[in-house]
Amino acid sequence: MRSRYFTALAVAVLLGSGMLVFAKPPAGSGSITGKVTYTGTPPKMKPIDMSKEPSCAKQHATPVLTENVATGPGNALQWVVVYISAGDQGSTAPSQAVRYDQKGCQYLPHVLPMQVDQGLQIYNDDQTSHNIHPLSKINAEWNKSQPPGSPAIDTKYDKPEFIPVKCNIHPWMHGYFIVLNTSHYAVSGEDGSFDIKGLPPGKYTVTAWQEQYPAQSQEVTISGSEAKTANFVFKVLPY
Amino acid sequence: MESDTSSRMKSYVGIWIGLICIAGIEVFLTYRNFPVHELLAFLLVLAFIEAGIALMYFMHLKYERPSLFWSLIPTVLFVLLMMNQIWPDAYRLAKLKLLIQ
Amino acid sequence: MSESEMALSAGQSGHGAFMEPSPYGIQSKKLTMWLFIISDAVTFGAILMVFSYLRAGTPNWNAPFRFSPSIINGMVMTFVLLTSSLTMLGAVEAAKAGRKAASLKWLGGTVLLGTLFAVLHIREWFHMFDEGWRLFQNPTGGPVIFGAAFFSITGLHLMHVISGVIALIVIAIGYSTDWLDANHVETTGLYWHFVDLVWMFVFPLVYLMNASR
Amino acid sequence: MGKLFAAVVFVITLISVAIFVMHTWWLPIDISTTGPAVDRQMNDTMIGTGILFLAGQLVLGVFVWGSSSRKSGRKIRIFPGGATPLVTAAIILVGLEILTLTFVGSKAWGAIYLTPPAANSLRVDVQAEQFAFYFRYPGPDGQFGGLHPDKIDDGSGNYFGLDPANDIAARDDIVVGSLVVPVNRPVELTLHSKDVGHSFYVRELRVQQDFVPGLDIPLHFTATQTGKFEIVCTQLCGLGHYNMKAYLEVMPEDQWEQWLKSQAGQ
Amino acid sequence: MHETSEHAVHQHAPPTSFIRKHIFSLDHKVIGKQYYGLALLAVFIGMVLSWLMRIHLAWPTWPIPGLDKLSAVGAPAGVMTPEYYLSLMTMHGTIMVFFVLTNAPFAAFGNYFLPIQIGAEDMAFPRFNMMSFWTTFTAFLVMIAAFFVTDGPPISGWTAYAPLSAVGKDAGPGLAMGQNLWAISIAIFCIGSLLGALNFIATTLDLRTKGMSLSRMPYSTWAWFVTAVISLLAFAVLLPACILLILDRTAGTSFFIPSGLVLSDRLQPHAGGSVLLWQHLFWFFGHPEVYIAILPSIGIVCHILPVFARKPLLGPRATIGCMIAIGFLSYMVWGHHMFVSGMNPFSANLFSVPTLIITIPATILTLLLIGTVYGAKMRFTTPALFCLGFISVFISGGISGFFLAQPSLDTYLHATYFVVAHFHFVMAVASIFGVFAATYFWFPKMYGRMMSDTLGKWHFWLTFIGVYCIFMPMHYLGLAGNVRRYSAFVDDYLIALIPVHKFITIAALATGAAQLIFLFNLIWSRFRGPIAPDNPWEGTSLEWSTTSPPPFDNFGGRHMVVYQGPNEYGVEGTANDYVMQTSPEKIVTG
Repeated sequence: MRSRYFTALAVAVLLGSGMLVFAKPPAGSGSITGKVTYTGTPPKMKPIDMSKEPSCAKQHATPVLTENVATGPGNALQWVVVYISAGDQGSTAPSQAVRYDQKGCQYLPHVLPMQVDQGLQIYNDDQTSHNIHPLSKINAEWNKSQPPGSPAIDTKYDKPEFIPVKCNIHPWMHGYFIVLNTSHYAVSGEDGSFDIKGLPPGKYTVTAWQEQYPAQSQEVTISGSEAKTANFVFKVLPY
Repeated sequence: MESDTSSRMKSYVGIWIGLICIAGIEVFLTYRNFPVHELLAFLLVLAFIEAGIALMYFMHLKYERPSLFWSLIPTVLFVLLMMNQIWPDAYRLAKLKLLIQ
Repeated sequence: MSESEMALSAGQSGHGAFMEPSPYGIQSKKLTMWLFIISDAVTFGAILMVFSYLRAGTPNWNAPFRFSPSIINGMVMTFVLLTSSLTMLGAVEAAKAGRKAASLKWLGGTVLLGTLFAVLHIREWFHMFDEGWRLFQNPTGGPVIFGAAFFSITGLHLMHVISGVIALIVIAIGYSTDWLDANHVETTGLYWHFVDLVWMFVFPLVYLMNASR
Repeated sequence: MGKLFAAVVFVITLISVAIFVMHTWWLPIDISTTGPAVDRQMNDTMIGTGILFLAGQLVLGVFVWGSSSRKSGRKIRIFPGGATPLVTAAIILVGLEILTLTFVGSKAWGAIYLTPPAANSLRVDVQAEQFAFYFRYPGPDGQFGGLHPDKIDDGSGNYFGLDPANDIAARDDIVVGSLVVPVNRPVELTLHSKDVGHSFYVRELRVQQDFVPGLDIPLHFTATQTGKFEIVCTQLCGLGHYNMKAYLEVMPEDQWEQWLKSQAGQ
Repeated sequence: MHETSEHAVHQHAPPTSFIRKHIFSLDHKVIGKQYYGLALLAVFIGMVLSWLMRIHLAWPTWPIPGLDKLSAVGAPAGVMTPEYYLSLMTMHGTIMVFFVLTNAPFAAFGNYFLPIQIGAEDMAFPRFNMMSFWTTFTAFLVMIAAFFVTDGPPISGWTAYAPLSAVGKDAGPGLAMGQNLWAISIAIFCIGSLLGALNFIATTLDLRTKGMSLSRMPYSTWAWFVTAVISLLAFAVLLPACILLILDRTAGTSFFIPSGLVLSDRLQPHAGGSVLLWQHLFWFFGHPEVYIAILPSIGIVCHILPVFARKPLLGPRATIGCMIAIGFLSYMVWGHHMFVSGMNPFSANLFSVPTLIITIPATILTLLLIGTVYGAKMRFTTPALFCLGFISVFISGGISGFFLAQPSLDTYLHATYFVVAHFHFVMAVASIFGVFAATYFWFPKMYGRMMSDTLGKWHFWLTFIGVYCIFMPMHYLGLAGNVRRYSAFVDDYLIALIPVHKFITIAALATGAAQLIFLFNLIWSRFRGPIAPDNPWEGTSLEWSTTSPPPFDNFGGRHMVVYQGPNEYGVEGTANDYVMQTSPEKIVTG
C-alpha cells in the first residue's frame, strides 16, 4: 500500500521535474570551473572503528577514514562546497528532492548541498537503527531515529544555513547539510575539481566552504556563455 | 493570667536577647580565622543550640507533653543524620574531579 | 490527665466523650502544623545538604561575602526575624489570654517585621544582581554553583517568609472578625517560629561560612 | 481449592528451582582474578537463599493444603509456641546468613574496589559517550595528553578532546574503539564520560562500574584468559543505550605488543 | 476558649449537588473511590505501555497497528524507535510507581477505610483531603500531557538520572518539554502526597473512637499510618530535588551538571554540579518509596488473611513492630541502589548491612503470615487466594533481595533483568496482589454488592501463574547478564536470549488479558452483583459494623465504642467463631 503510494509519488516527481526542465531552460550558459587544493600538511584522517556495529563494519573491507579534511592526489581537497554567494538573481527551488543515504554507518554524501525549500529525503539503507540529528541553529532543530525498514524522512529547510549532521547512535557519523539561497553550486570531487553551470551573465561572488577551515571568496564576472576558471587554495595544518 | 503572661513575656525577651547574642557570637567567631572545618563545627553547634532554644521556648515544645518531643525531634534528627551518609561521596567528588587543563 | 488537657482533647474533636484522647493532648491542627514542620525541616535539611555537599566537593571555593554590606545585612535580617518571633510570641500570649486588641497589635508588628525582612532580602538580591550575580554566574570568579545555591536556598526561605506574612494577615483579619480563634494564631505562630529557626541555619551556613576573611 | 493452590505452588517452585540448578542460563566463563570470589559468593547465596525459597514456598503449600481440610468439627490450631519461635528463628537464621554473607562478600567487593591497582598496571583511559566507548593508550612516550572538552570533535575522530597542536604528549596517544589488553597483566582503567552517565560492564570480568560525568573513576582488573568479550553499557544513557558496546580483546603479551605497535604506526 | 474549635467534619451535611457529591467531594469515601479510579486508569495505561514494550522486545521489527497514530515520530509506520521505547519505559515506570503503587493500596483504600476502621466520621481535614486528590490528579494530567508534546515523553527512566534528565534537548528526544513535564508532575505529586500524609497521621492519632487504642487498631490502619509517616519524610526530600532539577533545566543552574560536558557536539554551559547528588536525593526518597508501595499491601494482607483463615494473626505485636522497623530501616539503605554508581566504595558496606538487616523484619512478617495459615480453617474465597498468592510472591521477590543487597554480587547483577524481576515481584506484583485482595474483600462494603467469586478465581489463577511465567524467567536472564532498559538486543550474547523474551512477552500479554476479567467483574458487579450483607466475610473490624455501603457519616450518627482487638477470630465459646471489635462480650482465653 505504502510502497505503491511512494511509486506514484516518485513518478509524479519525475514527470513534474521533467516538465520543469522543458518549461524552463537554463537561464544562462556561463560556467565556472576550477580546482580546490591545499598547501601545508593536512591532518591524517583517522580510521573509524566500527566494531560496535558489526553489520556496518563488515560492509567495509578496510576501515573508513574520517572525512573532515579529505584529500586527493595532487593536493586536491574534497568535499568543498563552491557556490554563488552574491550576484545570483535567485530562483525557485527545484521540485526534485535531494537524497541523503545512511549506508554502512556513513552519510552519503558527506556534504549535501541543497536549495532553500528543496525537498530532502533521508533513507536508512542499513540493518540497524540510525538517528539523524541536524544541529541547526537558524532552522528548526529536530532529532529523529530511523529503525531499519521505516519510511524515508521527508523534510526541507526554509532558511539558508550550514548544518552539521550527526547520528546520535553512531558518534562517528558526521555530515553536512548545506542549505543555499542559490541553485548554482558544486561540490569538489576527489580530484578537487568543481563545475558550476548555467550562469547567466553577471558579476558574482564565488565562495568556497570547507568544514574545518575559513571560507574563501572570489569575484567572477561572466559575460555571455563563457567558461571562467576559479581556483581555491586552502591552507591546512597537521593538527 | 495577666501577670502570668507578662512574666512569660519577660522570659521571652530574655531568650530573645540570648539568641541575638548567639548570632553575634557566630559573627564574631567567623572573623577569628579558624580553619574552615573548625568554624563549621562551631557554627553548627551554635545553630543547633539556637534552634533548640527556639524549639523549646518559642515553639513551646517544652510545655507540651514529652511524648510530642520524643515523637518529633528524634525522627527529624534521625532522617537528617541518615542523610549524612552522602559525605564520603562529597570528598570523593573533590578527589576525583576531572582535571580539565 | 490534668483538667486543661482534658479540655484540650475534648475541644479538638467536638465530642470528646466518644473519642480516644489525643496522644499528645494538642489540637489536630497544631499536630498537623508540627508534622508539616518536621517535613519542611527535612526539605530544608536536604537543600542545605545539597549546598554543603557541593561546597565540600568543590576544591577551589572562594568565599564571596564581604563584611560590608553582605554580613551586616545578614545580621540586620537576623535581628529583624528574631524580633518578629518575639512579637509573634506576644500575639500568641495575648490571644491565649483573650486580649484580642493587644494580640492584633502584636500580629501587626510581626507582619511589619516580616515584610521588612522580605524587603531587606529582596533589596540584597537586587544589589547582588547589580554586581553581576545570577543563578548561573559568579562575578567574583568563584564557582558558579554558589549563585545557584544561594538564590535557591534563600529563595525557598523567602518564599516561606512571604507565605507566612500572607498567612499572618489572613489570620489577623479572621481573628478580628471572630472567624478564627486564638488557636489559629498559635498554630500560625508555630510556623513563623519555624521560619525563624530555619534562618538560624541559613545565616551561618550560607552567609557566615562564605564570608571572605 | 487449597490443594490446588498447594499443587500450583509446588509445581512453580520445583520448576523454578530446577532451572536454577540445571544452570540452563547461567553466568558465563570467568576470566578475571577477582571473579572467582564473586562466583563463590553467588553460589553460597544461591544455596542459602535457595533453601529459604524452597522451604518458604513448600511450607506455605503444605500449610495451605492442611488448612483446606474439610473434616467436620476440626478446630483451628495455633502454630506451636506462637510467634516467638518463628521470630527467634528468623532473627537467628537470617541474621547468621547475613553475617556470613557480609563478611565473605565484603572481601570479594574489596578485592575489586578497595585495593589499589598493581604498580606495573597497564594504564588505559576510557572515554564513554553517547553511544560508544573509546580507549586511549599513552603511546611510545608513556604519557597521556591532557583532556580539553572544548576540543572534542567526533567528526574528526577527536573523541577525547586532545590538543595535539599545543600538547606534545597528546600527539602519540593511541585512540581505538576496542579495549585490547595483554593476558595476566593488571589493567588500570580511568573512566571518563563525555556527556551522561554510562557504565562499563564485562560479564566475564564480573565487573561493573558507572562512568560519572565530571569524575575520573578508577577501575582495575586482570584478565586470565585470551579471547574476545563484549563490553556493554548498563547505565541508561539515552536513545542508543542498547547499541552502546565495545569489545574487550585479551591477547598474549607478545601479540598485544605487536598490535600496539601497529596502532602507533597509523 | 476551646468550645469554638471544631472540625468541619462534624458539621457538614451530606452534599446534594452532583459536583459536591461526586467530583469536589469532601467525603473520604468518595475521595478514596476517586483515588481508586485514578489508579485503575493509570494501571491500564501502564499495562498497555508494558505490552507495547514487551512486543517490541520480542519482535522488534513488527509494526504495531495504531502506534503511529499515537506518535508518528516515535513509531514511524508503527515500528518503535529506540527513543520511543525508552519513552514508554519511563512512563510505564513513573505511572506505575507513583500513580498506581503509591495511590492504590495507600491513598485509595487508606482514604476509604482508615477513618471507618478507627470509627471516625471523616478524615481530620476533609478539605485537605480533597485538595490532595485533585493535586495528584493534576500531576497525572501533567504527566500524561508528556505523550502529546512534540518529542514525546522523556527517555531518562523513572529515576531520571542526571545529567541525562538535566541538560535538556541536546541529550536526546523527549528531554526537552517531556522531561520538564515529568519533573513538574512529580513535584506536584509530592505536594499532593505530603498533604495526604499529614491528613492520615492526624486522623489516625486524633480521631480514634472510644476504646480504639493504638493497640486495637487493625493492621491495615497501622500499615497506612506507618506509610504516611514514611511518605511525610520521603516526599519532603524528593520535592526539593525536583525543584532543583527544574531549575537546572530551565533557569540555567548546575546542581546536577558538572562542567565540560559535550552533548550533541555542543559544549554545555554548565559547571560545578554533581551527578551523584541527584542519585543520592532521588534514592533517599526512592527507597522509602518502595516501602510506601509495599507496606500498605502487607497491612491489607495481615488484615484480610485472618478473616478467611478464621484464626487470629500470629504475633500481632511482632507484626506491627516489623512494619515500624521496616519504616525505620528504609531510611538507612538507599545507597544499595548506587553500589556501582561511582559512589565511594567504602559506603557500599555501610549501606549493605542495613539492607540485609531489612530482610529480618521482612522474613518475620512472612513467617508470621505462613504461621497464620498453619492449622487454619481456610475459606478459599478470591481475596483469601490473593492473600496466599501475596505470600508466595513476596517470598519469591524477597529472596532475590539477598543477592542485590550484596555489593559483591551487585557488580554482576546490577542493571540486569535480575533487578527487574526482583522489584517487580516484591514491589509491583506483591503490592498489586494486596490491592486485588483488598478490592475483592472491600468491594461489597464500598458498593453494597458482591463481586463474582467464580470470575475472581479465574482472575487469580491466570494472574498467579502468569506473573510467575513473566518474572521468574527474568532471574535467568539476569544471571546470563541481560542488561535492562535495552530497546533491542543486538549484542551477541543477548541475541541468544531472545527466545526467553518471546516467552515472557506471550506470558505478559496473556496475564494482561486476564486483567480484563477483573475489569469486567468490577463493572458488572457494580451494577449486577448480588446485594451484599453488612458483614459478608464475618470480619471483626469496624467497617463491618456499619451498613454496606456506609452512610455519609459512616455510622449513621452512632458512635462506635470498641472493646476488642481486631484479631478475635476462632474464639471458642461464642455464638459465632469471632467477636466484633464493637462487641462488649468478655473473651475467655484458654
